[in-house]
Amino acid sequence: MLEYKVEDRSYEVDEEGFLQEPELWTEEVAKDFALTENIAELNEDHWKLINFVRWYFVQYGIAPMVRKVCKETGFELQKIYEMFPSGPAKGVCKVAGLPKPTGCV
Amino acid sequence: MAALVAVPLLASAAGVGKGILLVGIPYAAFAIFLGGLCWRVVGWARSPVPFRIPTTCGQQTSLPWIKSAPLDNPSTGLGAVGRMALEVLLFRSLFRNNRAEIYDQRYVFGDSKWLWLGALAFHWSLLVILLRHLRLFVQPVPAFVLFMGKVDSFFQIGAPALYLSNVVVLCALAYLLLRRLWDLRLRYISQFSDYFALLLLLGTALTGVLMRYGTRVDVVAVKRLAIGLATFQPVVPDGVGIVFLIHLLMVSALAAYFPFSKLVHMGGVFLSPTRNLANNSRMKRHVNPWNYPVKTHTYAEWEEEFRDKLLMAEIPLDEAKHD
Amino acid sequence: MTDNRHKIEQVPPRSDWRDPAVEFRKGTYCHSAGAKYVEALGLPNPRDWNPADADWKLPSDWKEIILNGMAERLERFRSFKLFMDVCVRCGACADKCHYYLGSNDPKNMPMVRAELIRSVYRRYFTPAGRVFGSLAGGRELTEEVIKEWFYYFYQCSECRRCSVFCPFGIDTAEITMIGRELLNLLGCNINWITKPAADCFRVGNHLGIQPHAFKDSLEFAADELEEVTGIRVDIPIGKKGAEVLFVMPSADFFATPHYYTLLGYMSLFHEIGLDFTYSAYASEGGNFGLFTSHEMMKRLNAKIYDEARRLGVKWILGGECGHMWRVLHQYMETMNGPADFLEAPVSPVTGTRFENARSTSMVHICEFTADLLYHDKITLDPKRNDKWSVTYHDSCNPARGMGLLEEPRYVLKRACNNFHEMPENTIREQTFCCGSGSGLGTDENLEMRLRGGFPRANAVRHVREKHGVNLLSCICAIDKATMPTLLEYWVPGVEVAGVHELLGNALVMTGEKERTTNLRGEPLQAAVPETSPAEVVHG
Amino acid sequence: MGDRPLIYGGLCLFVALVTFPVWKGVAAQSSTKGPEVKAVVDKKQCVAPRAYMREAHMELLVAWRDGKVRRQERHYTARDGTVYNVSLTGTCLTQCHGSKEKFCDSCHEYAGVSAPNCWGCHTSPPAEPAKMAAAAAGEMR
Repeated sequence: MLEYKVEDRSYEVDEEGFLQEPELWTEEVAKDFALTENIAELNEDHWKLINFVRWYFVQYGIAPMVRKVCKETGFELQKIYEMFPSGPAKGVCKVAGLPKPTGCV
Repeated sequence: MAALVAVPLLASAAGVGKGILLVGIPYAAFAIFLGGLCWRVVGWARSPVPFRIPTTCGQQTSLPWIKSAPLDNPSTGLGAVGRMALEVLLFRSLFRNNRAEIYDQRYVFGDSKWLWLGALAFHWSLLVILLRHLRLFVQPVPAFVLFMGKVDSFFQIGAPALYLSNVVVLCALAYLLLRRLWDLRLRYISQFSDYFALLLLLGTALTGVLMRYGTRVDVVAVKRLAIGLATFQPVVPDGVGIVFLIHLLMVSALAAYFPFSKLVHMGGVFLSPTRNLANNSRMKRHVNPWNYPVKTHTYAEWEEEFRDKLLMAEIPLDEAKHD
Repeated sequence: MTDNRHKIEQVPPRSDWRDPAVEFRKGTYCHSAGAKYVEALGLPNPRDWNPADADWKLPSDWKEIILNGMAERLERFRSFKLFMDVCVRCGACADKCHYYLGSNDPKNMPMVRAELIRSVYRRYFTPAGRVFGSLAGGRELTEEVIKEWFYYFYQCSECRRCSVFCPFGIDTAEITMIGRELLNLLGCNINWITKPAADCFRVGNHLGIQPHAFKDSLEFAADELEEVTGIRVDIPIGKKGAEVLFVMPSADFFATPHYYTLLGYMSLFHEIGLDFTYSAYASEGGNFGLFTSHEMMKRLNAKIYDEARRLGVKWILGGECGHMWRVLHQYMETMNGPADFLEAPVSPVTGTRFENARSTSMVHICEFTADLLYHDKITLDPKRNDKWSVTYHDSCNPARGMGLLEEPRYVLKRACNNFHEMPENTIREQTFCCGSGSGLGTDENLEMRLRGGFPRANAVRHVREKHGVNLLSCICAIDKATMPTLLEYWVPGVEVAGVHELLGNALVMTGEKERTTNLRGEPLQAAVPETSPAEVVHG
Repeated sequence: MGDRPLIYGGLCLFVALVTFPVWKGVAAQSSTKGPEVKAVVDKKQCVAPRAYMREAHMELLVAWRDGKVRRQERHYTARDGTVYNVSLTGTCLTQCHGSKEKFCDSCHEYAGVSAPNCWGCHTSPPAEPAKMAAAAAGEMR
């Protein structure tokens, strides 16, 4: 089992650095994981995205459709890539503590 | 006194040795060839073709107004026979060959028909040569064999007249050998057996040619030997010569090596499931003889697991299960 | 990104292929499957391990397992047995593999890939190999060989291109499939395949989208479609007695640009008034079982017929997906048939009986739509696609495992005004893989994906320069997922779309409002008309 | 499997074809004796040793033809010093071997050696020696 350590905190992660147990997610976790995406500080827009994705995940057990993320948050896909360079399916999900979507995506 | 005993002994030993070389080895080799080949083909046949997996190399048969490719993607058994005929007789797939070359950081695909030509030339001339050899095994010589010899020596160059198939087979074999040595990719993948087979074939062809145009051989003696072998009344004629012996031993080695080497592709090509099946997978059910039940996640189990979510989303549940 | 592009060179191979040593270099291999997914599918030897580690935690009797596994498969698959025996190493396949062309790694030449397992076959299963060993091309089975297999059998996308050129039809896909089955016996799976397979098994689709999320996604799509067209389409899920069950890859209701293809299907079905239903249980057409084992393929595929039977539909319609169609066309009925509870498919609009699918009762959406267009049952306005200069990428599986070549082209040529083919040796049965097929489309494998996709991108670059192509259309979900990255890297400025997205754009729907945007919500015309670079290049 | 009869049928056909000489030979009761060839005139010595003549007579005949037609070489001196008139019909056939049918053809037909183009110009001499000589004389002219 791999570990991701920030200061004195440590998280169990998979090989791509996704949180192993999404239930353990907190806002602090988001801040710590944002570092792995080269985001020094999460701003309001980041949080808007994270919170929506997190809310959807709690409702449906899965990340929302990319298209839905754009629509509900009002961000263009391009903008999301600017905020989270590895994109909605990877970057946002990682910071929001969701498992990585796999398949033909 | 010793000499009196030794000479006949040696002579008879030489006789026995000759018998082994000219009769024993060819018999053994041919028996291994036939037995081995049958064993291989039966071995393949025993493994079923569980799925219909033709590689489709053209448009499928679907809507009546769309032109399909009946030979590259046959949907009928007859079409599959046609595809196989093209494959076996004309090396259809090899004809598609092209060569990827890097040019200014991009690939260009040039025509590359040499391998096809070399392979086709080799196999066809080999067949002609084998059939021509029937003149040595059958008495009287069948008319088609004589005719073949006539056509093969059409240009009447020299005496005995030069067989074109001999020239072609030597050139083709030389090409096949040289490309293995020359092309670095091919040299990388070539194994001992690749060279061994080629060298055996080349040696056989060269000794054959040598006997015809160089060192000569007593054809009548050779034919007596051949007929003797074919009719199970072996004779060991005099005067067949060392070149003939080498030729015969190489052929025997080739025959015995055949079933245990890549040369069995001769039989295998007919059995290839990506080529000899019609692409009618959705028209006709294909049965897998070893199909066995597997563990699935049944609808009932699934509905049970996601009942709340289904209810929440108002997706109809299976009524039958409800009651 | 353009500065650090890989240089593609042809360097003659030097090493000896018999040496099994492999360096697991980052970017060229996939992560191992998480133990919980391996366990969820009931596959052997679930454990945490890493391909880059020295110790793979193989079971102690691993050698016996592999040899027994080989023996069993030699008896079950003539393809495997025959392909082990008949290769003459003529070399015709060498430069046909996109991974070899892109990586220059000689072990990616198809006959060498096969030789990796063939050498073990010779050593343990043939008389010549048992007696003469390496002289007869045999190789000892060691742990290093297992590692080598793992590296190279997950560097083959089972695209079958080599098989087109092989004089004996040797299909490396068959060998890779068996190779992966053997590796899976030891628990050497990759996560990008095993996790989707596990999700598909339990939840119904690769992404693990549960029924309520499935419905939410489809309803959201209907909302979006309404915004574009002014028409509200129905979302029938699990509707008993519908005429047709519609199955698509789950990426169509999750990822972009797949999603716009879904909008295309939705508009089409509404416009022709098709009596159909989606299914939340069989909510995946794709089948990562194909990349796992024949058994897993059957386990995952069973849902489609089971659901069709439960819902009492007459026949099944399948969406745009590559390997999904390999399974549906060549495996489904053999594995889970007979489909005697279904009828031979008949288009309710044109009355066309799909004779080619009369037994399996499953029709490809492109066949279905081409038939509608041929009979002029729908009206298209191709001008709506005028901002695109379109080319078509034949997805490997429908091209070489089915022969579906003309149908999508027929649809495209009716739906778009600007359509240009890529060079002859790179399309139809000779099409090049996207480089990410067969479950290899994962990020940690990016370098290999970009290398493997190079020949395809290369052909796209050709038509981009010659005809100003800015859209690559395709009918495969993996293409849609991975081609945008590939093209951004090699041919920036070319986007990716499904055939039915373009159809949906062009489709004139009864009662629709005047369209100002395409299905992507973008203006119908490009802001600045693009000049074709053809004028520069070809004068 | 359904295709096994087809495969085994094909295999049998192949074996039958490959063993064609066997069953053909057995059926025709072919003998291993080979052709019986006798010279008409009982001479002990040919123009060259017997073994050489068996394997390489065509070379000698071609050399004779070329020498005579192109260089007017009408005589051939054998190893033992005997001088022969260079003539297929006049010397070989008339003096020793009788006729094409009885001598040449017996082996040529046996071994399936398509007779070279000798007989495009030459004729096989008739049976009686007198006429043979006349024919030979005619040929020489």
